[in-house]
Amino acid sequence: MAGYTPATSEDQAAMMAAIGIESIDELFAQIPDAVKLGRPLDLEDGLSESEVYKRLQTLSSWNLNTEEVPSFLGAGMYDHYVPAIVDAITSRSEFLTPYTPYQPEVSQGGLQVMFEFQTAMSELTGLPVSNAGLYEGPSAAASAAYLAMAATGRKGLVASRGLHPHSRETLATHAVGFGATLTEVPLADGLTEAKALEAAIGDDTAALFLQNPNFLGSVEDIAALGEYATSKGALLIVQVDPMTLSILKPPGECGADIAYGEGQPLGNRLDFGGPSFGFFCAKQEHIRRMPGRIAGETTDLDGRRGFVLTLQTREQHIRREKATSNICTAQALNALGAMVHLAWLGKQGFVELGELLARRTDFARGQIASLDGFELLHEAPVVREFAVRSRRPVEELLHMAPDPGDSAPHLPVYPLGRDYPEYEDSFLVAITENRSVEDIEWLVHMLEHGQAGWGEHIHDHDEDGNPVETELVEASQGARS
Amino acid sequence: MAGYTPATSEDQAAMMAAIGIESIDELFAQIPDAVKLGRPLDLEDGLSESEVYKRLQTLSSWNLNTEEVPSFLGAGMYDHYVPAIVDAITSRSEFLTPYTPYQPEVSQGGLQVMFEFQTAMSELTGLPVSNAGLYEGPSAAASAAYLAMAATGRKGLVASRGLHPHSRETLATHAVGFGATLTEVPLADGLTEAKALEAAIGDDTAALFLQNPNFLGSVEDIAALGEYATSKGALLIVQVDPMTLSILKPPGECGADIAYGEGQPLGNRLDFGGPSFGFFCAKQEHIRRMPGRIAGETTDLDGRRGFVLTLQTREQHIRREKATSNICTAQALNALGAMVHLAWLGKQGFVELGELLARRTDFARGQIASLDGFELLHEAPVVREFAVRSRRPVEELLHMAPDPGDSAPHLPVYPLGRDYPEYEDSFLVAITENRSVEDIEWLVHMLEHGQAGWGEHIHDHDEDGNPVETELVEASQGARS
Amino acid sequence: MSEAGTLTETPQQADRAVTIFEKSVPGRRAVQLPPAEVESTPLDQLIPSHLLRETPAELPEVSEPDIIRHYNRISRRNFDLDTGFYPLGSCTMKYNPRLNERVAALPGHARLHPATHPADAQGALELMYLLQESLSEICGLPTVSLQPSAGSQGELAGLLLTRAYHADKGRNPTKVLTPDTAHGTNPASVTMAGYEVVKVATNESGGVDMDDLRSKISEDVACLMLTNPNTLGVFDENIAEMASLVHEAGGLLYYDGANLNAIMGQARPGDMGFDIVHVNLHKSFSQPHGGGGPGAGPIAVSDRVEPFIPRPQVIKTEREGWDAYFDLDYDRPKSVGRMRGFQGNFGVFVRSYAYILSLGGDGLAEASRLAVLNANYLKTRMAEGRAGKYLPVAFDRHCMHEFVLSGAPMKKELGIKTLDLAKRLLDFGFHPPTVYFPLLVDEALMVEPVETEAKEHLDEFADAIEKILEEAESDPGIAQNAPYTTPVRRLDEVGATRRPVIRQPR
Amino acid sequence: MSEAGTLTETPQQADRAVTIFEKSVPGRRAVQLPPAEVESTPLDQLIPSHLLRETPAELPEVSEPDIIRHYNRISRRNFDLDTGFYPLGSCTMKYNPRLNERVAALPGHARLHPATHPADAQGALELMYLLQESLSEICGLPTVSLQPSAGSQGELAGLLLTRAYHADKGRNPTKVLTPDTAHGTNPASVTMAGYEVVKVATNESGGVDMDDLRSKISEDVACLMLTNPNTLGVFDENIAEMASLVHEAGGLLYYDGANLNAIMGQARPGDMGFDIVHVNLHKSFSQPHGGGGPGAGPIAVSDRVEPFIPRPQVIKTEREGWDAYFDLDYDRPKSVGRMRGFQGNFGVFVRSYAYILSLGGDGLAEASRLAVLNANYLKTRMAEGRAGKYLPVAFDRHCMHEFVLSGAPMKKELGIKTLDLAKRLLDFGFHPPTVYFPLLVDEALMVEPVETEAKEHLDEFADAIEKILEEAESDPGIAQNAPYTTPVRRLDEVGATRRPVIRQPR
Ligand SMILES: Cc1ncc(COP(=O)(O)O)c(C=O)c1O
Ligand SMILES: Cc1ncc(COP(=O)(O)O)c(C=O)c1O
Repeated sequence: MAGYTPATSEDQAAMMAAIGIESIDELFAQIPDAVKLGRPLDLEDGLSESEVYKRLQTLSSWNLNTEEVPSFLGAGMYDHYVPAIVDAITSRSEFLTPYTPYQPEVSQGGLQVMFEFQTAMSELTGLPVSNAGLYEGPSAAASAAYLAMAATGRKGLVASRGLHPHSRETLATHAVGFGATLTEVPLADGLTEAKALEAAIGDDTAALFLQNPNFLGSVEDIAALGEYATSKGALLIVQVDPMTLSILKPPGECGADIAYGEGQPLGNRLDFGGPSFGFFCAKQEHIRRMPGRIAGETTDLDGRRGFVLTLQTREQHIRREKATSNICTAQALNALGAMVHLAWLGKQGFVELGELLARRTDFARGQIASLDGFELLHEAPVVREFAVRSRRPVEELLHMAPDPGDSAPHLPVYPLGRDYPEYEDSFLVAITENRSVEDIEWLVHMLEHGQAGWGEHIHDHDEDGNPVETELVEASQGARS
Repeated sequence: MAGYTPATSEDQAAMMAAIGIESIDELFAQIPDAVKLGRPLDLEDGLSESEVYKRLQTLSSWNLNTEEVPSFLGAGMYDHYVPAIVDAITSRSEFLTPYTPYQPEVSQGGLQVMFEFQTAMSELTGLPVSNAGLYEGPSAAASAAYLAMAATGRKGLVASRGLHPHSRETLATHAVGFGATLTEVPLADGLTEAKALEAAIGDDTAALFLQNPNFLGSVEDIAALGEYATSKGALLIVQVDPMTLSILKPPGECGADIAYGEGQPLGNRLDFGGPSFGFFCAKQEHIRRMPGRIAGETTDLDGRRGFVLTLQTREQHIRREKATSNICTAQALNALGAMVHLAWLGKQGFVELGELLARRTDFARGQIASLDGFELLHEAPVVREFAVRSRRPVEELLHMAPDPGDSAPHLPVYPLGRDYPEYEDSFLVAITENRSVEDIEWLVHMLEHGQAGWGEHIHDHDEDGNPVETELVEASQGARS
Repeated sequence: MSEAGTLTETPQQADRAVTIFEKSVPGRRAVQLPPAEVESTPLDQLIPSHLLRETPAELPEVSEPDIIRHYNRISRRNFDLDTGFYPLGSCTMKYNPRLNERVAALPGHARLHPATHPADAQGALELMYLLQESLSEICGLPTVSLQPSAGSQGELAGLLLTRAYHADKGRNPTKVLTPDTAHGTNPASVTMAGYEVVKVATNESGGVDMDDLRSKISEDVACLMLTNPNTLGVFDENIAEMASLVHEAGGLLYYDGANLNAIMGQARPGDMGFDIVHVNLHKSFSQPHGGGGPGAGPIAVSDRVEPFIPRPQVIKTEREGWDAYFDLDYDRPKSVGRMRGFQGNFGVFVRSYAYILSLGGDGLAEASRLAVLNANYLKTRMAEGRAGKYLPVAFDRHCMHEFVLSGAPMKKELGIKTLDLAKRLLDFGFHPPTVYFPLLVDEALMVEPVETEAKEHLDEFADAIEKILEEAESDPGIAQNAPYTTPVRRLDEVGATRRPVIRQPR
Repeated sequence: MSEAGTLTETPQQADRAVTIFEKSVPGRRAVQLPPAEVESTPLDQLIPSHLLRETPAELPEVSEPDIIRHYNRISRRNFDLDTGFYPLGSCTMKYNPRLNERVAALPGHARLHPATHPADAQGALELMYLLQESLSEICGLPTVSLQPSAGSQGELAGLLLTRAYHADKGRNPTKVLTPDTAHGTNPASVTMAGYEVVKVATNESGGVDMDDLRSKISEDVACLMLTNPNTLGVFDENIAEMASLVHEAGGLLYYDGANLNAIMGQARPGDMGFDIVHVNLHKSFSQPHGGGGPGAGPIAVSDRVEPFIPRPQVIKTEREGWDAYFDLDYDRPKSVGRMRGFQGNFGVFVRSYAYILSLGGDGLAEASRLAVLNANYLKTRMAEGRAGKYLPVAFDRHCMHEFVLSGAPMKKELGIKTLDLAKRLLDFGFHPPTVYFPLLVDEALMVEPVETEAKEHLDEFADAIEKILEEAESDPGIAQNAPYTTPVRRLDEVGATRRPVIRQPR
């Protein structure tokens, strides 16, 4: 057992004497015997720090991480470069170990970060109100629906099929609790079908959910798509990839009531999907219906500037069953990572990064579109992700071995089949600044091999076994000088 | 170029205007044209952070590190487990980025650490005086020689051949500058030869250098060996492995005037040999001849306890050519790592670790000694490292492939041939708490294979190529459950 | 800064808050991006210009050294767990081992994409599976879903499972019973799950009032949500009876596991009859609180609830050529669906699994025993001297891992409120306990000292309380105007709400 | 702590120093070791008992939470570069990029044993080779040895090379010339190399007095050690002449590269005629200073000195089956031998090489230009107002990367010494410049603002000086008794030396 507990046997004896007990068991007497465990937990005994490290290091080595192989996986989480200062700052005890800033006099660091974060997200989305963060993207969709229902008194939710499948599924899960109905609007040529959309909206529509760029990577015309819904009194809610807000028109300028999204691309590592954070911005009129924490500026009794958690009457600890959300512990540290990353990118760098993504993506898209056996799933404009259709079945294409029984790794692109049976023959390719042109060329090369069935081409290059892995390693590590 | 410099072009213009210049070039006018470079440096242009990371990550992946393969390398630096709190503490800006505590009022953190470190090293060595650290082990030997010459007014240095070859070579390098002579005393049966030692000591002997455990891992009888030297007025100087001071009699109880050593085993990662730190402890009478920084306790003008750099009149910035050492920047951060590690081990854990090392080492030694083709180079008692003689030439034994032309990795043990031509057929094996019994069994197995020439045995286990690497990986990662 | 040698404010007070946006200087920058390496096509040739942003977001323009200075400096305006005692009740502010941060940062964890093919993420899936198994054993319930992002999401998930469970039986009860001591997230979650909250009263020994409970149980009750030990730090001895009452009426039992730290290895919610449990990995299982997250709120459930758990679920399967193959199971037809994206807060799972491995079964049990010992010791200390007089314990019996004091006598006799006491504690270098919760106790002060605190710290805390009360006897103004030494003093919260300034003006 | 609402001392002042040893409680512990897994043979059966320790070392007995609290807490008693402006002259306190920490921590670097077979350490050896090549280009000298551990060890190495060079020619000169402005390590190193120090005077513009130099040059001079720009921040224009004078007399030229930050990409010591240069990687090349190390002091040398450099040396060779093979060359018969163990401070090399890659040739040149611009700007600001009156610059000309002020008028007219000014600066949140060095300047204040500092910080610093001098005009006592707001106030250094307490008593 690790040395995290300081009580020596003398300490324990002294404490027991003070309490007036002979054994710690007496304190547990209030637990009826019938429900006492009465045996040790069936878990291993505690290990030393070096053993735990070794065991988890070993487990981790069985995962194919993005340092080992260039990954083109996206679908809402992206392998951006997280600058070293993010770790340096988020790992400080002062940020890492306190809880929610209930005592503002000794929490000014965390509260100021929230205030700065709110400012940054408000800038990105073009909406005046931001909270200090939610859990992550899809559950923020549920929060938005809850707000919309309360704001409109209506129960209908309409969502584009271009909305992230996880968001749609999360909405559906929550809709049961909210007593809401969820209607889906189909896609055509990679974009939300405007006609079908209008048809789906009715007098009981609380909100229209769009995503930009949508799940297939396409840039939607949010303003045009949203107009009808808002004219019918529904809220326009847009899920956005924050990184693309560097160059795309912000939802606040497209008539959106609410913009939310998955924050991972900003300063958060992939972590197999979490923890990251969700962000949530809205028009001024929704400020007292916002979910989550909000920091506000104020002054102390000597007149010094300071920050506090504000508008707390929305929250569960005050309002209980009438709260605007049940959220309590959220993702403050992850939001800090985002704020540091955004400060590091800065006003200019953020735009440059958006441009870089758009251009490299255009390059990659062009390269892959020209390959035999591949074609674009749609021609809509994209920023950093696009969909490709393959002649060869996707699962075979991606499993980098001639025989499906081999334990070869899989080409890291996102197959669409599970989420969109109608696009079972397609996959998504995502680009970040970490994916160099050399990496893209490697992908092109691998796709060519894959289309050809992995077999022969590979043996052209190497004759003594396991050649794909060799190529993987080479590609990820660069040629030896 | 990275964003480490904040001056915008407006800033630059404003600064130039204030100075009264039109171009920064004017400031460089004081450099005669004849010595101006007049061309760009022939280095690449600056890279982005992600590119630098990728490039160095790639380079680093070409090194066989101790997480990939169990390493039995020692020879003064050991793969101990460095607890995570060491990194957490040493990476704090407050410790990482200041310089030497010249302004004690704002350096109490660093100064207190030095004071604590001095206490810990004094405890380990059993000597009352410790400095705050030197560069590393072997150069501390030179510092000790300099002190001894000043203290005795003599010029002869005598060193056991059991003293680390790097220390002996460093002493020899410095002896030229010091105007000293260096005499070596041979080993017999793994221990310093007492007779030869007495013969080597004369009236001009300033110091006798011993090492414990010596380079072959043997525990020497320092008190017995040192007696004659001290009776002749020489200083007894002992290089020690600080980890073994958990169980070995401290040099201060063996009559040593000075104990110094390489500090890496305490809280410092391997780092391919540095940075680590050297420690240096001495008897009270040598306090004003000590090299390096020393922190002392004092009070401030309101009576608060505080710490300062003390006895500075020994140092170069005060005494210049009469200083007791030329050291300035040393290894404060590394000494902090050691202090944290020692606090983590604590009074009990430190002893337990020493015992664990001795017992596991005894086990490994026994296992290897019983293998065909191997025998112990000596039978002297050891703590954590021992020497083995091999029938098969060592370079062939360690190169884990049947053919010397193959680019297979090498078995991580330390061949003695370069440092001790007389032990060309031998190598050292070092044990730490990171080397489990499973690792030791792997080593035994590998040595068996190696002795057999790597060929057949291996093909017994695996028929489709590169089998040694497979085994390496398995051994380092544990069997898949 | 001092004027002429006298201190008027502390250095931190003198250093007024300036935001990173206010430090912006046009043209400054930190990032250098890699070259695009491709043609510089004008953006509007790639994306129609009416869909493009016209003016850039006003992000800060600062250099990298400025960034690190800014955040390091403001970080020191936080009190944190590594600074001192943090007995925030209901929050289990236990030590956050740095080992856990180390293993979470391994590239095989940190740089693993959530959509990686399961065959290429076996280590991660196995880790999740092992954590599921461990939590299952600790909770005494057969199945664990790791998906929920925090306690409150675990609650909502649990209530949606409850709904699905009843619906599957063709039932549609509308009420959820919760004691009046419940944490605010409980009723909020109940509403979000479309249920109606029905409060149950607390009896004189701090447990559920059984008569009141009995009177409220009916076929229309979907479940009883309970925290046990509850927020008063009291273990409800009637738990078995409650369980059978609720079960008999067709309802489920939900266990809010925020207080699991009291009973690990001692008793298990499953054995008490609960059907659904959420566990706060950021409480009992040492995930750092991060200034308000991240955390995770896995749920453990009984067999009858199992069909409804969120998907995907990590499962262990057999596959040719593999010792064992771990997979994500989406094929769960009765599942409530997703509570969130991907597989949950994996980084939190790594830390908590490392913690479980470090402590082991024996260590977890010991941790709970010491948490309870510490709480009872501090409670004993608080019964002495002035604290005993002005701050009586709300329910005078052995407590579990925490206890609640009432500041009502203090307020009445000394004129200082619990809030004043809390603020004055800041000057003594302590984080105050939770205040004004549970609502049931007048001027409540909820103290949870956790097992990672040494006896000295408990004594120092008790001494500080004594000192503050002593001060207050002669001058209540001291506490009423506290704190004095913090980076800022008491803040105008009312003003902040009235005229909300929640972002930097442009 | 405040008594009744008035501040008597700052929170940090109130928090008196307690060592980790004083926090020890018998029986406490942090570590749990892995099981030995082998027989528990009594120790004295393995090692004779008279060689064993009788009583354990009195290390602290503390829990892990106590350790992190202790060191976090005392860390905040340091002023650091990430807290604020740190214009410590001669120390080049430039920003320490965290990228460098990240790459140094990669397991391929951090967990690489120094005795790893070169074939299994090709990445590390190549990195060292590339750093050698880069420093060679920056210094304008063909060969680089990375071995020395810091500047002073570089100096000693250089002087031992000088000795070996002369010996190889059958010469045995005994003197080393150093200007009176030289850093203390220079004369100390000279003595340790067995040479005699001969001081050379400084002329009225801050350079070497050429007449004095000429008078001291002889066959008995082994070398001239020079810092250029020197510690006054002045570039010596006569460098070419000096070089030829010394070379003609058979001597070598040694360049103390502590001030290289002024001239990277502008001029190169090799081109100035120097034979040996040491470079402080912890100054110009961004290695963090660590509270007094680690650093590294590689040396670059001319061809005539090359045969004598320390061994082993990293070399690039050809080998069948390898694109290039990097090796450690021990076969250097004329080498002076080793200055230290293994291959040098590799972790520092990684950081500095990352820095060089990040800035590139263009960025290094720009860094020097901006360092010089910053220094001249701050010098200009210091010539204004009261600073101009009381703190004149020692040599009034454009400076390079730093400049030296004299506090003599301030002392005379205001009665406050440079030390007082420095201490009062602490109250304003600045680390003071280097004080009382170089010795040549009365009441010296040596200011090096570095390129990573923004103009605002320079202005704030100048304003603070102005404010302090203004205060002192009306009340010199303020500065004389400063600081007031630091964790401790002025310390009794004399007492500390007189009765040294240099370890915790048992
Ligand atoms: C008793 C209780 N229940 C529920 C919660 C909610 O958990 P979370 O903050 O993780 O959502 C908390 C803690 O905040 C709690 O103390
Ligand atoms: C001019 C000068 N020379 C030499 C040194 C010595 O360098 P180091 O401290 O690395 O030994 C320093 C710095 O301390 C210096 O400023």
